[in-house]
Amino acid sequence: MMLPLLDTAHMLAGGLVLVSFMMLYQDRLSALINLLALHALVLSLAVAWQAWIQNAPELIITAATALGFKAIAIPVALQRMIKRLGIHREIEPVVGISATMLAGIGLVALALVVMLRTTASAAPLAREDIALALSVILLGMLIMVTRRNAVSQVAGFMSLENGLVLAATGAQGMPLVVEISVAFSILIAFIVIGIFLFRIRERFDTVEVQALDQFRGERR
Amino acid sequence: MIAALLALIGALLVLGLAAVAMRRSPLATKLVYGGALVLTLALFALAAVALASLGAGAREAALPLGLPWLGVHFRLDALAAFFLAVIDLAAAAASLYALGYGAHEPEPGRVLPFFPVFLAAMNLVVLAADAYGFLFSWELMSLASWALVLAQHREAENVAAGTLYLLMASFGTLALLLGFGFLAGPGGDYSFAAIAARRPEGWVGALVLALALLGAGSKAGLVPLHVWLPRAHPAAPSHVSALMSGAMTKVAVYAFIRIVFQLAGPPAWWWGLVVLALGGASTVLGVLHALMETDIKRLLAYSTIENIGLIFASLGLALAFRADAMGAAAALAMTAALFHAFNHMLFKSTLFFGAGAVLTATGTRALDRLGGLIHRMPSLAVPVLGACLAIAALPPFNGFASEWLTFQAILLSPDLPQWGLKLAVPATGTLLALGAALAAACFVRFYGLAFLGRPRSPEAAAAVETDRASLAAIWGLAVPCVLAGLFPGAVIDAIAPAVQASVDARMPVQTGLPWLTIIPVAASRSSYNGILIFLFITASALTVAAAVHRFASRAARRYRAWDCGFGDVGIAAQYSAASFAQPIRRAFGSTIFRATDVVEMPPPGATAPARIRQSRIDPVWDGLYAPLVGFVWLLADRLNFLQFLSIRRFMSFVFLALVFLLLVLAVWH
Amino acid sequence: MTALAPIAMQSLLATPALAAALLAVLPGYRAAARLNIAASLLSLLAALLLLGARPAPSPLFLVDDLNIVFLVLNSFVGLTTSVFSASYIGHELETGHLTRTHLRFYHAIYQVMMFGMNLALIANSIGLMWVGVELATLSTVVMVGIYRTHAAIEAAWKYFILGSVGIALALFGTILVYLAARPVLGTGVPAMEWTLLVRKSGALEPALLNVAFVFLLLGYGTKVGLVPLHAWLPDAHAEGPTPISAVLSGLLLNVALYALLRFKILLAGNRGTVDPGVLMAALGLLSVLFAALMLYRRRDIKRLFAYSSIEHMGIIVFAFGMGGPLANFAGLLQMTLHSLTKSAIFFSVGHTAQVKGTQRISEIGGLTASHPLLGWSLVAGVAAIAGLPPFGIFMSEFLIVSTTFARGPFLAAALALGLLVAFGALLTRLASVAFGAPRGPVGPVKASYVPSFAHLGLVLGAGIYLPPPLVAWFQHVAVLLG
Amino acid sequence: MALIRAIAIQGLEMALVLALAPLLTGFVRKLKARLQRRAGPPLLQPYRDLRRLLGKEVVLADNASWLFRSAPYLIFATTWVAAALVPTFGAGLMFSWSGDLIVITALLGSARFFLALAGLDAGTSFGGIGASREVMIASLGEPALIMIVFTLALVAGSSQLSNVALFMLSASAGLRVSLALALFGLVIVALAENARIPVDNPATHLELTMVHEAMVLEYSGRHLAMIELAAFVQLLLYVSLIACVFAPFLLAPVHASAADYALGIAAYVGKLAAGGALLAGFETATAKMRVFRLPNLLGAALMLGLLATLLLFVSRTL
Repeated sequence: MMLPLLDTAHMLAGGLVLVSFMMLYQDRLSALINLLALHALVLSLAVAWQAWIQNAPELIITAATALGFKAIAIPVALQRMIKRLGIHREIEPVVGISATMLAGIGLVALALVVMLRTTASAAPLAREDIALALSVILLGMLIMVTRRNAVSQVAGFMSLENGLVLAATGAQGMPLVVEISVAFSILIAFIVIGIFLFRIRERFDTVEVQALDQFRGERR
Repeated sequence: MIAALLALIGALLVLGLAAVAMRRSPLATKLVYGGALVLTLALFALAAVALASLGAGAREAALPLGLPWLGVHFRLDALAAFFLAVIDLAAAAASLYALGYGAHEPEPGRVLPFFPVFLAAMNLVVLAADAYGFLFSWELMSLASWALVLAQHREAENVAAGTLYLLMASFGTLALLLGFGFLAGPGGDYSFAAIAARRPEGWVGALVLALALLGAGSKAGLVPLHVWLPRAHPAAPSHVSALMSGAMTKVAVYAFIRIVFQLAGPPAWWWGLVVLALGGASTVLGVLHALMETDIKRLLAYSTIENIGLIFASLGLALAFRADAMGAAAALAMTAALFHAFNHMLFKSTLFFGAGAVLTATGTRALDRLGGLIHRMPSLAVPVLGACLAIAALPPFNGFASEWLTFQAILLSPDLPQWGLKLAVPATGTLLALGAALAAACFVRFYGLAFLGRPRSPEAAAAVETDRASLAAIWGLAVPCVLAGLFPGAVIDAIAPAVQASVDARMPVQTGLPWLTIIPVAASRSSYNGILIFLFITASALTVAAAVHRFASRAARRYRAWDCGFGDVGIAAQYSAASFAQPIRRAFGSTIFRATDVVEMPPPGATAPARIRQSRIDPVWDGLYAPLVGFVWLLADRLNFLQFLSIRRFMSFVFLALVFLLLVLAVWH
Repeated sequence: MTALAPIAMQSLLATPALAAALLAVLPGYRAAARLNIAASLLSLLAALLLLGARPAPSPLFLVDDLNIVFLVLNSFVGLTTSVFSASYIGHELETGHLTRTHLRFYHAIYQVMMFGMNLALIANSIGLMWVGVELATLSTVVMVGIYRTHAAIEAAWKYFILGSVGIALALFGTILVYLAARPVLGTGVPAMEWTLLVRKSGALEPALLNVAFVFLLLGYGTKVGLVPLHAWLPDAHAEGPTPISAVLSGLLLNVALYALLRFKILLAGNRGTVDPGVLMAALGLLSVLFAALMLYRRRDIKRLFAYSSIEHMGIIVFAFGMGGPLANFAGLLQMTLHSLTKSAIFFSVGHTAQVKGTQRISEIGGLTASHPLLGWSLVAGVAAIAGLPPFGIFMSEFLIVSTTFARGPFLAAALALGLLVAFGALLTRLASVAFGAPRGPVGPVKASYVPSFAHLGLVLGAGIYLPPPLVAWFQHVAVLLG
Repeated sequence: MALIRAIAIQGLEMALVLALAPLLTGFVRKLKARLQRRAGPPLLQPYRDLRRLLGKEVVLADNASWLFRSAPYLIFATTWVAAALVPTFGAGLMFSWSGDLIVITALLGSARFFLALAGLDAGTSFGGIGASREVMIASLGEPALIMIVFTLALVAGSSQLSNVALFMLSASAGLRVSLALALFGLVIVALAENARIPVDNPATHLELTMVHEAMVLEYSGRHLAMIELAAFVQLLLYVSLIACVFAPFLLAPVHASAADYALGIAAYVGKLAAGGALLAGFETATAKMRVFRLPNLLGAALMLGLLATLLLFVSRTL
């Protein structure tokens, strides 16, 4: 294959990492959701690009789901939800922004080191992509770990899933079963999360995970 | 023969299941104990025959149970036969006793199913010839006895005792398990034959010795692993207490002999030193506790610790002599150990039976509420007195015979080459002598307060003689105490094959000697003749008594006790358990047990009674166990917050674990 | 017979799927419960059929020595639990802890869960296996939250979040394995076929496999409940309905562990990789010690036994980590017997909690006096779980400790210490729950004892005699595990 | 023939012991009295006391059991048999083979056991005092005695008293530190076991100080006589024990002629007199101890015994 094609793929994957960093930085809830949409958008582009260069049309489906569900449907729903719950106020990360950013950089470095260990026998493209995907996943987890608010944790989780999709599509010719399962899992995830948020709404007026934590079985 | 043994043991297990089936029926007690009596008698007979007939040979058998590729191996050699005989004699007596005593059981459903299983497990331990079968039966024995300890589970302290007991038991099992694992190696050939063939060398053997001491010692009640024993043994019904003290501790002794003398390879000289030290410590600590104890069953349990110490001291001697290839001396020491194990089974079971009878007759176990039972329970008082004389190691009873052998073995110690042993053995001898003297004091106190004097409580005054079956069992064990004391030579020769099997040497044959004298080493060194001593004492006592009655006055008159002219100042003026022990408390207790007496003297003119409050501690418990338990709970408290973290924290654990493993990968190579 | 094999295999998937569909529309919980039992019985029969004859492995499905044991065990425990759950749920409805609307999908989801587990077990494609495990997990999430109390929702939420993180990690691991396999086995389905992977494992890219295993270990390890990934487990056990606790401890943990084992075998075939055993042994030991200490401060009886499950999973993973034919054999045995015993314990605990009206240990007491059958079955269960003879776990723990001691004395000593500490905690609790004067209500209990006694009977039998075929499988698998 | 002779000699020994025991006590009392400038009772007073006591009727406490009545005879018989094991004037008497030093110790122990039980039987406070103090003293005295036995046995290579005596008689014994220590310890134990000053005062009935007397307080008539006689025999036993071990000269060897035995008896009487004199002198010179200081004294004896044994190893191995 010609290099520029690969470079485009790289660019998109790198863009995904970049958005992850922005999410890591962003601490306003609604803005965070917008970034989540952007994240999904970049992802769908990347997937589409892969579909083209691998001329694997089925990947278009994945790209479409990413675009439709993650870039549009879910952000909209989330925005509505936080409106309804009345929490667009400032949400502070648990640890300072700068510290989080540093940690994020460290994670990306780690991902690269671990992945570039692999011999080049795997196609270079795949290798680089996997490294970037791994960074996205780690960053997603970092977001989940450093945020208190359930919605922002959901956002982190979804960026993590995006990383997965990136990896899956980067792995050429991976049977469709995987993409379907990813989409499936995301769907399940969203539905169940929705159920939970709804129930939680029933019980108490906040989605703070900490509020949930008050009801632990053994506290006297 | 071994097939028959196994069949009988199987029958015992079936009996346990049957007991579950018919727990409702009123006949259950009679049926179960009757069945157990018959079966254990048969087992005893077989074991005795085996001991007499086997010699150096052995019978083997294997069943396709347990570990699939190994099966369960059984081996009956003289050593096993001896211990089988000991166990099953005690078991038969206990079953007979329980035929009467069991009627007083409030909840027989909690005793009947486990009693036969307990007996069967003890037998299986002795027969097992592979690590799996051994530990399986060993732990089963613990489990069954634990259930029996919990028979009266409504007393909180019984439950606590049971918990402590089972915990210590499984600690011991784990120790033995590690030991066997080490002996068997990663290949896992667990049969004793294979292990013995490996002949472990050097520090492997040492490690196994340590683990065997932990495992067998925790079951036998060796200091410092004894803390559970005085709690658990008394908690069980008396016939079970008798079995636990009389038989189960012997199973532990057997395990120690089997592992250390046969599987752990050639002993180093200092092994004996360790065992001697532990034995001596157990002897003195145990009997001192017993001296200060006021609960009769707990007192007996503590004295069990003393006797176990005595046995282990002899075993230590045997180890030392064996390490230095002094076969005859090793045989002497081992004979002393086995002989005393047999004796202790006899008199300790008798005493526990007696304690049980007293308990049912008076409803109390407190020495301070007993007294004068010799008048109300005459036919119980006699055998118990005999057992007391025996356990106090007084001639011509059996306890003296075995202790005398131990002393003879100690007198051989100068021939040991190592300095440490040269000095340690006589020192241990001092401890043993001290233990013997204190034991005499202890049982003067026991008998004098419980059976002599005037009743200290209305219950004791109203006590009535116990039932026939119990008496039969008690006499049935007390008489052998005397016989074994009068004819020690016969016993020594009977257990000679077991000694041969354990130390590859035996004492010279005794039965041929003139006047039934026993000569452990050489006539010029020492000799003892129980029957002659006995005859002379009785003869002279009778003649003198007859002469006095014939030629001097025979008049006798009953009158109020003289008591130095004070007249009758009331029953409370009698010496109590505490006051009797007080001089010895002052002499020993204040240092070892930090025993303290707090006297509350009301001001002059006040009508309040003066009180004395006494307290003592078990140094081992306060120094070792309490800190350990405290540490575990502290850790548990410190870690408990990990149950209450927020989801985010838990997720960060996952995250950190992931990052950590990735880092490991990054730096790997 | 062999002709039946494929049908049996398909029915293993079809039965629960159809049953789930039916149950979703079927009104009335009695009929549902009966249908539930019937379906479970059918899948048990199918599994038993597979014992006799196995179909040839297809790219998607596989029945071999390793998973046949799990299949039978799973469907058996599934059946007994469905029996137990019928009586349990009945009682919950009477006492009004649950309403019919809550129960609407209970049985359907139960079958979905069974479907997921069966799928994970018979899958030959590692992707399919992943789907199965996740399906089972997510279906249990719903079950855990069914009581809709604060605690229940919180537990389910925790379970869901941590579980889905686990999902993600496991999936990434799977992708990496595929990546490693693709150059060797070619693009597409074959690169995910476990049988092929194992055959070619030597040729795969070691560094990729390393990273893959890390992710798989953490991903599936979350489901296994290894420390520090265990957080969801105690609460999910404690707050969910007891049948689900039984299924979680008895089945789901095993299925996740099964997945882990598959990949351990894969790595074992490759020279260049890190030794997966080290990681597993370390995590296992950590879990044992941690769980042992956590047992002491528990006040909720179900949470207590949940931590005991963590401890036992630790023991099993430790055994597999140490490796060697004996330790692996012991690990398999321990896994089988633990799921039988622990579910039996949960059966007793469930009825106890129902009759006493509480899960607080401090409010339950003297059970052997007030409810002898419940009490003694609980005592027997705890004795079994603590590895006391004559129960079978004694054998497996005997093998694990003794075989590892000769190789790693300190590891084995640490393990033994953990066992002892855990036993101390369990024993103290058991003593206060089962003995002493009865505490709490002493009214009669409407309980089904058949399941728990069946389980305990099997465990007891295993302690005394193991049937040769079972031993043969275990030994073969043990060799396979290396 | 030889058997009959052996039996005859053994009988003679036992008779002699029985006959001399009261005399020894009387001698000690007389001597003490003289040393204290008193006239003192006549030498034969103990015999008279015994006769008078034997003649009197027995007054039993209401609560006394059969044990109380049979104890005196058992105590006497046990002590007497123990004394018969000690080679007084001749070694190797036929009966001496049926027991060694350890047996002698244990026999005295069983005598004490019955005495203590008898003290508790009447259910009075004084019996208790006596019994508990007696066992406390014994609990230290007995091990001390055992350690001394060890020392002697190790020196002589036998715990058989006749052999010990013969060994001491032989030149090979020589002088040893450990023997001196053993002698010292043995004396202390002897004082304690015979209830002599400083451990106990045989002459007092002062409640708080008495030990032995408190136990036998309830005894009267023939029973008391038996117990007194046993006490006499015990004193004699200890004196002759010390004599035959540490002053074995003129002891008749095994299978000796009549002349040797005559000589031996004469020497034995002399030794007894010397022992009695020493005892009287010592008792006059010292004062009674407080009961609770006794452990220190007896502990000292025990330590001496142990030290003697250990030193023996040193001297043996060096």
